Amino acid sequence: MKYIIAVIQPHRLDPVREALAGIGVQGLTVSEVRGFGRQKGQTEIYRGAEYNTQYVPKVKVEIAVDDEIADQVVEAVGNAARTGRIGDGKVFVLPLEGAMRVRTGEMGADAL
Amino acid sequence: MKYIIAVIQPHRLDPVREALAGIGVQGLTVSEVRGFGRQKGQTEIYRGAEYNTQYVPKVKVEIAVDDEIADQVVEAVGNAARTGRIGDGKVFVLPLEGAMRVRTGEMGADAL
Amino acid sequence: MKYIIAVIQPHRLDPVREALAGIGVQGLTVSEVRGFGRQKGQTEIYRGAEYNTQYVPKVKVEIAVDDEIADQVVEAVGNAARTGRIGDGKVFVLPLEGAMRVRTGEMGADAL
Amino acid sequence: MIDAGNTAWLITATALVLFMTLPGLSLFYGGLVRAENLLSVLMQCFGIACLVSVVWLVCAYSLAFSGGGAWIGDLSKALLSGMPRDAVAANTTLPETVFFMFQMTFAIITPALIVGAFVERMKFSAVLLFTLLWVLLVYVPVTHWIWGGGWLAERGLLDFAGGLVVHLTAGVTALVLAVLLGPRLGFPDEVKPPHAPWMTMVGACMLWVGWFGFNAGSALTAGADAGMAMTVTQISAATATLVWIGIEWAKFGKPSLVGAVTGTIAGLATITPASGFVGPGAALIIGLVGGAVCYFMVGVVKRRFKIDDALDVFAVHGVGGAIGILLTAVFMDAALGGVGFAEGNSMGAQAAIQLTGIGAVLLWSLVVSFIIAKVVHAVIGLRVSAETEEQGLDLRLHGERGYNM
Amino acid sequence: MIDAGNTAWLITATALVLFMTLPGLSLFYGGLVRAENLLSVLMQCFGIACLVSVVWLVCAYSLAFSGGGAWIGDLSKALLSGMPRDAVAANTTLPETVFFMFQMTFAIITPALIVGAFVERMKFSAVLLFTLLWVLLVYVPVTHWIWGGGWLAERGLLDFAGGLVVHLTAGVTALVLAVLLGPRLGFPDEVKPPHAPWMTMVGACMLWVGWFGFNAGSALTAGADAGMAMTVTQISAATATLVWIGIEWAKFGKPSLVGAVTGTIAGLATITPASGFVGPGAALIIGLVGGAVCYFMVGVVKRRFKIDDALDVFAVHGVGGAIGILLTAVFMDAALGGVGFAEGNSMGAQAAIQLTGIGAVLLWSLVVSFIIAKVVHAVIGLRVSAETEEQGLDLRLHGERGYNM
Amino acid sequence: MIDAGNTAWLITATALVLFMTLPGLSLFYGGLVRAENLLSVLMQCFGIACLVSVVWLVCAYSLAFSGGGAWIGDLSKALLSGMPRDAVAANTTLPETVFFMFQMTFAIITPALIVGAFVERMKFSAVLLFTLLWVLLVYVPVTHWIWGGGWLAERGLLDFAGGLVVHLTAGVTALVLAVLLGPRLGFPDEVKPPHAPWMTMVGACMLWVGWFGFNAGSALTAGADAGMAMTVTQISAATATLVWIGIEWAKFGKPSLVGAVTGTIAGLATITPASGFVGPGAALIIGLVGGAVCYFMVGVVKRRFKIDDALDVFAVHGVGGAIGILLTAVFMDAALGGVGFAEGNSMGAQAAIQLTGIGAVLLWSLVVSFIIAKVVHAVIGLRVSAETEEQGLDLRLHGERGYNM
Ligand SMILES: Nc1ncnc2c1ncn2[C@@H]1O[C@H](COP(=O)(O)OP(=O)(O)O)[C@@H](O)[C@H]1O
Ligand SMILES: Nc1ncnc2c1ncn2[C@@H]1O[C@H](COP(=O)(O)OP(=O)(O)O)[C@@H](O)[C@H]1O
Ligand SMILES: Nc1ncnc2c1ncn2[C@@H]1O[C@H](COP(=O)(O)OP(=O)(O)O)[C@@H](O)[C@H]1O
Repeated sequence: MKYIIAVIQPHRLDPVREALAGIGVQGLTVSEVRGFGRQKGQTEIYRGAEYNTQYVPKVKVEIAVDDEIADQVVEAVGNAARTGRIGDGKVFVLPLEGAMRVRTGEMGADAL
Repeated sequence: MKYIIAVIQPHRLDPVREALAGIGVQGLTVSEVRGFGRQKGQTEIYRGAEYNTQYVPKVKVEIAVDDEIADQVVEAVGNAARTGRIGDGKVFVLPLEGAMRVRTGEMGADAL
Repeated sequence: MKYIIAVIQPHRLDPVREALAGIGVQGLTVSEVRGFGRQKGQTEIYRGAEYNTQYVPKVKVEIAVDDEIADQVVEAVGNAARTGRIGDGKVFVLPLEGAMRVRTGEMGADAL
Repeated sequence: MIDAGNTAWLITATALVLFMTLPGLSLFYGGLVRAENLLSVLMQCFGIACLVSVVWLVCAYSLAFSGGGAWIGDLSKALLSGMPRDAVAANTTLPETVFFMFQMTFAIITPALIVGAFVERMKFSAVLLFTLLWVLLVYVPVTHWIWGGGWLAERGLLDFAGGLVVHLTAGVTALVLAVLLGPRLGFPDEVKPPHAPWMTMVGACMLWVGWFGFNAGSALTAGADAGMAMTVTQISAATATLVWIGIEWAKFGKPSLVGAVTGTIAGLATITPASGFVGPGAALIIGLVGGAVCYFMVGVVKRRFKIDDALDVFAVHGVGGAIGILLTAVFMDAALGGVGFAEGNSMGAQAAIQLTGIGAVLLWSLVVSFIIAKVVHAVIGLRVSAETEEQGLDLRLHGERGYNM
Repeated sequence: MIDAGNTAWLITATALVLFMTLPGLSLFYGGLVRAENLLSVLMQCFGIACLVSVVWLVCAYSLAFSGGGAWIGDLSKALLSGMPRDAVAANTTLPETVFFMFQMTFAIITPALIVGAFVERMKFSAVLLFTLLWVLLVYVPVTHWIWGGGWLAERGLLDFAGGLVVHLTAGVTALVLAVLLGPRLGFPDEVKPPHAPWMTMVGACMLWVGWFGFNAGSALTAGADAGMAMTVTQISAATATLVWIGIEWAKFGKPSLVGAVTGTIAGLATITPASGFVGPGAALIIGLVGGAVCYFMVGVVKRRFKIDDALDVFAVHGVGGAIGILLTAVFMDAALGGVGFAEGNSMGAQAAIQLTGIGAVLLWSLVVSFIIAKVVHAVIGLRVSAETEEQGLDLRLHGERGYNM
Repeated sequence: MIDAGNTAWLITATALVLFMTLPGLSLFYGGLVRAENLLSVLMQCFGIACLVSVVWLVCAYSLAFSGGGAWIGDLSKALLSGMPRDAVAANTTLPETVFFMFQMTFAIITPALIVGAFVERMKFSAVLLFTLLWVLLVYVPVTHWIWGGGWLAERGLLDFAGGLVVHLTAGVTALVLAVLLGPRLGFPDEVKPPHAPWMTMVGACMLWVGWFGFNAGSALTAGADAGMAMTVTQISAATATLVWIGIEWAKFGKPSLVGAVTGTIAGLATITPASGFVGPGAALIIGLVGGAVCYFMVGVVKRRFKIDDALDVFAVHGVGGAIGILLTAVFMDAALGGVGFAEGNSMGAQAAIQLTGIGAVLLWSLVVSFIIAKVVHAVIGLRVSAETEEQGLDLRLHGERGYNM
């Protein structure tokens, strides 16, 4: 199995979720993160003083999937999240050795 | 070593922490996340309009552990987090190649 | 490639980012987390009742890097985050099998 | 002659009505939008308040309240020039400065009410320009017609504290802007829920308390009229709230705080024009009707007609204000505990006058604000870019975040 | 005859006391609970305010303030029927509507104070039903006894602004409900800390400022009595705050904001019954005693007796109110800067009367609210399900979240 | 003789001015700091308010307002001892208790304004000790000089509501403390942006509304003077806000809410000393000048001189207050719509007196607060440890978090 971590633009979350649902991925976990990278943050100005917040609000999506569909998922996320602008984000694929569904104790792919 | 990621019901965090302490796991890292899955979110109603928030508040627990106790940890988390209701969450086990304790620079299992 | 997860003291984030920039790492993703470990949280007192919050606010930094520089990155993070006090945190190194830059679809190391 | 007691109350009432907008209404609206648009809403209310304050001094007050024209006043009191420091306002025991200020706070809150229609998508520059023109071309004339001795006053229209002057003008204009701007991205299904219902409740409380200044202050004296106005205001607000809670409880099994406080505002808007003329019993019925009808109208506008009057300004203020104007003709009847009709006037006759007023103000507000909006659209554009709307107005238009945690 | 100056002040005072509940007390309590229960607390305060407003008009005001019965008034003023619009309240220079409204705001805040005892676990329906019965069976009779010419008034009991009528009735009832409901899940060790101490401070500030309306308003005139009441209120509040800060500093090395503002409320509650009878010097001592004793009592109730009176209503309001009633008998002595005792009355005699009042009100509140709670429990149940309590009341009972970030 | 109308207004004005500090100023400042320091700011304002309340009663009021000394009053009214309950304040129609309380609220807000200079790094104990000494050694004498019949009053200095007494003393002291404390860690480039601009706006609104009590209340009567004071206050505040918005729009393309409300405060501070003497036209110019100059001065202090007067107390209050004092001499000219100069006085002569006042108050505040700060530093130290500053004062000094979500 693979553990896929995608860091995307916040407003692309819904499209991504729909895309994943489209290929049968029901479950995922989302968290608010701050990104640093090529894209620079907006400057805020208070009383004439500029605050350059280098970070950009992003959303991190974590998806555990079966090996077969891993590539498909990466692609789906990529397509759904892409706007073509700097800061679109990344998708990372990590190996996943085990999974358990807490409710039932099911192990492995069945747990997803 | 293993890097265990558990996504659980927020109110099960304390039981899980106690269970882990019980088997000698002292350290862990927690973050607030939003989960999507079988369990549907509560609908909120404002001025007659329904807002179906598909997401459910969850807590993500990350635990780096030695290989020996990995299974034990997964089981402990599962038992402590289980309520039997949909939405209890998942436990994922990822391979962990290295670890360092920042304070001392210790490497590997000693760092945990 | 490696996926490096560092859990550090919040106020060490800027030094860490600078250290990483110093060795050519531009991108990273940050999130607010709560840590449990040897370091105990501050007790809050409201109307004479003590609330022992066992957790400590930490910052989690995630960095995907090429294998070559992985060790260097771990070291850089360690040095920049170290204060010598309990609670300095951990650095974890996980294997990373794939990466994609959403904007361009570039794969692998080029995506970082 | 200036009376210290009445002046003491009216200065206080003025403070209360300003408090209704700053921060009352600002918080009420601010809590209902996305966190990324909070500051833009506060900025719109705050900017409007400052702009109108200056315009009021420069010429608006004079155009509304001086001179004997049927349609509009004159400029004799522009900049309050020539007014002695201790001038007394006509037919009152108040310093004219106090009457000037009390009326200013009404001129401030009225355009601020409209904010609820265009939140989360209108340019700040457009908001200011629209407000400037709207106050001069809609608010000022209508105020003159009704409170400045104009043609509706002549005919004996009764609008104690602004059912037409404030609530109907704002409500109708809200509808016009909502239509011309178009709905928010994702309306109706994808819009975000209120980001801080607690904040909306705090704003509602401030509006409620401030409304004592609004209605009881409109008596322009500290006596029995003010006392009764305060009483019926309280009863109507409370009743309408209970109605709204009841409806939601019956319909969804969950009475909501946002619903409850919306009911409060509906009850307050509905009693406003009647507050100087009716009794406590009538207030119960007015609150009941106001609460129920406004609840129903929210659904009609938003879901039936799919108009994104984002924070329901028309359904609550426009509808509430109009209902109140009508019910005034009924419940002012002495037999129903009211002050009774003017010499030789009957319920039917009064109702006719009230209806004329509703029709005239509705039409005028509709047409003129439509034209103003078109002009502003042509000059600087009404709506922000889709990207700005997505990211939120706070950061893009004001360079700030509401929450930096 | 109506006096404009006094009326101006009382209308303002009425607005201030309503402001104490909406949003003052609501925020004070709201900040002290879990984020997931914030809205439920605001909703409880808001719902109570609306319900009591209507009940007050329908019959409660009349039962409390009309008729000459020793135990309860009559229904002659139900719905204010038959009251001319310009009626003057007995023994005042105020329109009766203003007196009616001023008293209504007291009837609103008293049950709202009780909210602090049952937050985070009581059903909203139960809150409303309990409040309805409690106002009619506890608040109204006690008010009649003391302010409506009832038996305690006859005997010369002195309670200027509500030490017994407001604070002791609320405090005792709070204790009863806390015991009958049982503690919150996880009490005492696992309950969550206040989710927003800043919000609690804002509420406390509004309570403080509003308390000028509460105490100085109770003079029913704008003169020397109101001025002195405001003065002693300020001094007692400030002193009790400093006491609380001092104790925490000595005990924990860290004076807390929540502690400080709790001290403020203790000082305010304690001075309330005395505020019309004592002088500034006495206020220092009353604030000192009120602050210290209430601090001590919080520990006694919560930690010694393990009663989850969640936000310490009894320890702060019940105890503070009772102390104030007693100290009134001491510091009203002209020799101590007070107004002096009534003709032929002595400190001992007055103290005896005050004690009688405390005993009677305590007993009545205890017994009757116990019965009411049992009835409500039987009819609809008092407490939410464990699951609802875990997830928070906002989402489960009201379908909303306080924060949607 | 006590006048009920004037008393009604002054009691209300007192409540409004207290409301300016609690919670107005507290929120205004609280929103501008890091989330981790929010409670410490609220605690500083709250602690100062309580401490000053007691000190005011014990001796400060007496030293400021009793006795005929040129430099300082006497102790004849310490603890208000010997003052009959119904005493009338000299040259007013108010109970002395009301005048005492009204003045107390000024003595509270003035040291609270200084908080803006030392937020996020000063010890709470040092804040209290500094405040205690500062009120007695700076605020009280200056107040006596100007409002207590002291030497500046003798010479005919005009400071209607506290341009010197409140704003210049606070502004200068702020600068002194900012320099002696040194900048916050990371100043100027690494300091955190305001954590809650919305909160700052709410505080600003409360300050604005409360300022009616501050300026119009300073008339000590409810009449034409109060009305005009309220009017010019509103106009100046609104104008200065628009100026600030305009400058930011021109300079950054993004008018900010924090900027707008800072402009408001600048406009309010600038009109304060003039508010009893000038007309509406003048208010436009005063607001314009105040807004522009204060904007410029913020940059001078923070960026040119790199002084971390964290929340710009000197640039806004010190500068604004001084400008207002000067412009008073200009716009009080009857020809410019003002009240006109005193018998045989000219603009030049008045300007000279006003300048003398500015010089004297500036010098006294500078020297004495420098000495006090040195003393406090020696006794308990001014600044928290670097670690405490890093982690935030809330948790380390007060054992609380502002937000427990
Ligand atoms: N090496 C990395 N490790 C982890 N996250 C990264 C890395 N590089 C970029 N990111 C995340 O991806 C986001 C987008 O990257 P950025 O360089 O700004 O744009 P792009 O991916 O389009 O080149 C960043 O905000 C950050 O959250
Ligand atoms: N494939 C997945 N990858 C990552 N997280 C998942 C995945 N599936 C579920 N989750 C997380 O687990 C939570 C519970 O899953 P859900 O399907 O709702 O209930 P259950 O696990 O009991 O079947 C979800 O809210 C989500 O946070
Ligand atoms: N086994 C672990 N797995 C995941 N995170 C951990 C683990 N142990 C510690 N941490 C994280 O590291 C932080 C610091 O650890 P702690 O034991 O407090 O101090 P130190 O690392 O200096 O010994 C903790 O707050 C927690 O966030």
